[in-house]
Amino acid sequence: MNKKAQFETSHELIIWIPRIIALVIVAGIVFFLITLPVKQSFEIDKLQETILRQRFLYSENCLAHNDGKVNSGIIDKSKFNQKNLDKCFEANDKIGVNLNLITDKIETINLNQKIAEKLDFCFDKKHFTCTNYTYYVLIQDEKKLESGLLNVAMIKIK
Amino acid sequence: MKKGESAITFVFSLIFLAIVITIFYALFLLSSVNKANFSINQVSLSDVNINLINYLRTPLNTTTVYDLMINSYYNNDYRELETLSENIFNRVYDNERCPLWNIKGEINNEKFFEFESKFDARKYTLSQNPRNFLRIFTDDYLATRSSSFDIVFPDNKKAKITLLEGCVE
Amino acid sequence: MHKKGDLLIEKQLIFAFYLILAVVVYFMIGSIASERSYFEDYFVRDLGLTIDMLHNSPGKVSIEYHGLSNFNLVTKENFVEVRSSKNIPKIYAFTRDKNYVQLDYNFNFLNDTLKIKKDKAIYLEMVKK
Amino acid sequence: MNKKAIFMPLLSFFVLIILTYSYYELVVKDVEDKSSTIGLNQAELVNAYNKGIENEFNAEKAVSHSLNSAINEFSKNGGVNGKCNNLWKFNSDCEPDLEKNFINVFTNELLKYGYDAKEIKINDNSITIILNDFTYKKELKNFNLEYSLPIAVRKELDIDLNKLNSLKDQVKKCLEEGKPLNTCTNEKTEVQENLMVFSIENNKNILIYTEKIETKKPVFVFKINTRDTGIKRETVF
Repeated sequence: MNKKAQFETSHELIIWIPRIIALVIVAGIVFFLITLPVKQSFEIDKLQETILRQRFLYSENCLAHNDGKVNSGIIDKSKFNQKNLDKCFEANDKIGVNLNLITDKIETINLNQKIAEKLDFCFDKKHFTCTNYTYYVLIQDEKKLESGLLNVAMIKIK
Repeated sequence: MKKGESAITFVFSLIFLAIVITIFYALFLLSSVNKANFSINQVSLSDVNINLINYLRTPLNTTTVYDLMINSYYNNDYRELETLSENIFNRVYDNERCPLWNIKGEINNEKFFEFESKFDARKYTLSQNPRNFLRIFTDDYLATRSSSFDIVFPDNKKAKITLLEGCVE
Repeated sequence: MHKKGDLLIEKQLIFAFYLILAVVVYFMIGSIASERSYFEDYFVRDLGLTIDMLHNSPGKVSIEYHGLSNFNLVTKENFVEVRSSKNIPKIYAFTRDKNYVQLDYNFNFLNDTLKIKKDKAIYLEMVKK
Repeated sequence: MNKKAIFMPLLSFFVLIILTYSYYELVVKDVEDKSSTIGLNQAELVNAYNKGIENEFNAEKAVSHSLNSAINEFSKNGGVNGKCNNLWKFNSDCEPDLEKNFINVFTNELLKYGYDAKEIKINDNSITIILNDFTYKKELKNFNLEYSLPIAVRKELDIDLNKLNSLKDQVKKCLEEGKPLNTCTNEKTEVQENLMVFSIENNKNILIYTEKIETKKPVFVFKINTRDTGIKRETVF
């Protein structure tokens, strides 16, 4: 009789082990699924960067040319300098910007240099949020209006 | 027979669980990605707007691309406009990151010109609809954004000019 | 008889286990859902993004946030802070344009309306209900 | 020993219930939840900016087209009301008040594009048009937005109003002093019975869009009935 009881106990174990394993795995997956919407809806860094990069083109304090009215998208060449951009875009210690104004030559300005230098680490999506966009712009240089590109690369430490 | 029945139940339960979890994984992922992307998409349409308005304002000797567009429409000859549009947009959208651009003009919903990049659709998943189910299976999908302007044409006509861009996200 | 008895107990144990699990999961989901919709978390972000967006405006803007529950709003230098009695304060750092007059406000909202105007500068104003 | 296995089926059923409930709670019901609306207010704001830019661009183009049409019409009428049949008669309905008449013709052309000018000023051969502000209003759940953008357009005139005005002054002076008209200006003139016909070619091209594009330098033609000039002193020649 004792052998039979031992046999039954080990048989019970054989049945319950896979069940417990299945339960643990399923519980883990369910918990992961539930937290997905939560993580995403607090992720506003990309939205913030999209809004911030547009300031360079929409705001007359930044680059927008003003001839009595604000011409969003037309860059006043005299405004593309470090001093003016640092003033109109006071980046906090988490955000860095790299601006490239491309005509027949390339002019580069970095805002918050310390952070802008980390743009090479944008592959690390866990710690950095990066955005990059190239605008087709018109550049007003005294009397002359020429076309060019403005690339805005932005990085934010999460 | 009973022992067999217990194993079958176990396997069938696992199969059922796998199906349920996969479906809800897709649902949860799509819902969370769509919401955040929807507002980013809306705000980033403004970037396309800047490219479109500057395309129309691009200077051409004493006139602009807008004037060339009108002349092309009245003369029904779009060759110069096409060449110019390609020069501009192939420069703005580098083939690597943004392989797709398309610009078209419509008057009273009738297209009067359309130009686009030399784009191989088979290489990318086009996610026109943010709820595109395929998005969860491919890392590399093409996020398309488009923006339109209803602009004044002579004789008080209105032309809808639409610029669409497709960039790898 | 004895074997039938064991089976019954096991079934009851399994049912009890699932019942307890159900209650635990129910409250867990409820807390996730409610924790996420804390007003401060939403409002500080939305207001901060709006202030960033106002800096882009070529024209004049007038905005109203109404139906705001009880909280304290502070704006200073380059951040917005929203604090309600029961929770820790939430902060959003916006990107300042130093051409504009610095924002320096401290409001206590009791279901009032927040008015924001942008013309040559950005102004905030609390409108009592 | 062999039992009816209920643990796993129950687990599957239990997981289905949980996931359905959490999907409802965290996603479906989340739609009313505020955190999911972050970004929508800002999207509305940027939409307002872009509508403003579009309106500003269109206003500028509408002004250009209206100016071309107005110059064409104004020149065809000889700078006076269309009913005057190009006949200048001072101190009458056909008084050659060139600026006022040009603004009237231009305003009518601009209205065809749906733009109502608040103020129009011409000086130094350029025209400044101040239109009604572009406004954009939107009311969302707890977020109201009002956006306004002043619209003003300034353009060089492709017709030399200064020159025409000085010609008018010469003609008027001539008539007041009783001198023969054709001795007072060096513009091309032609006599038709008692009418003196002046025709001045515009120095700039304008584009006229009808079925096709017409590039032309409109000729400004006006006549003076030397027996009914509207000036008291009359000349005999």
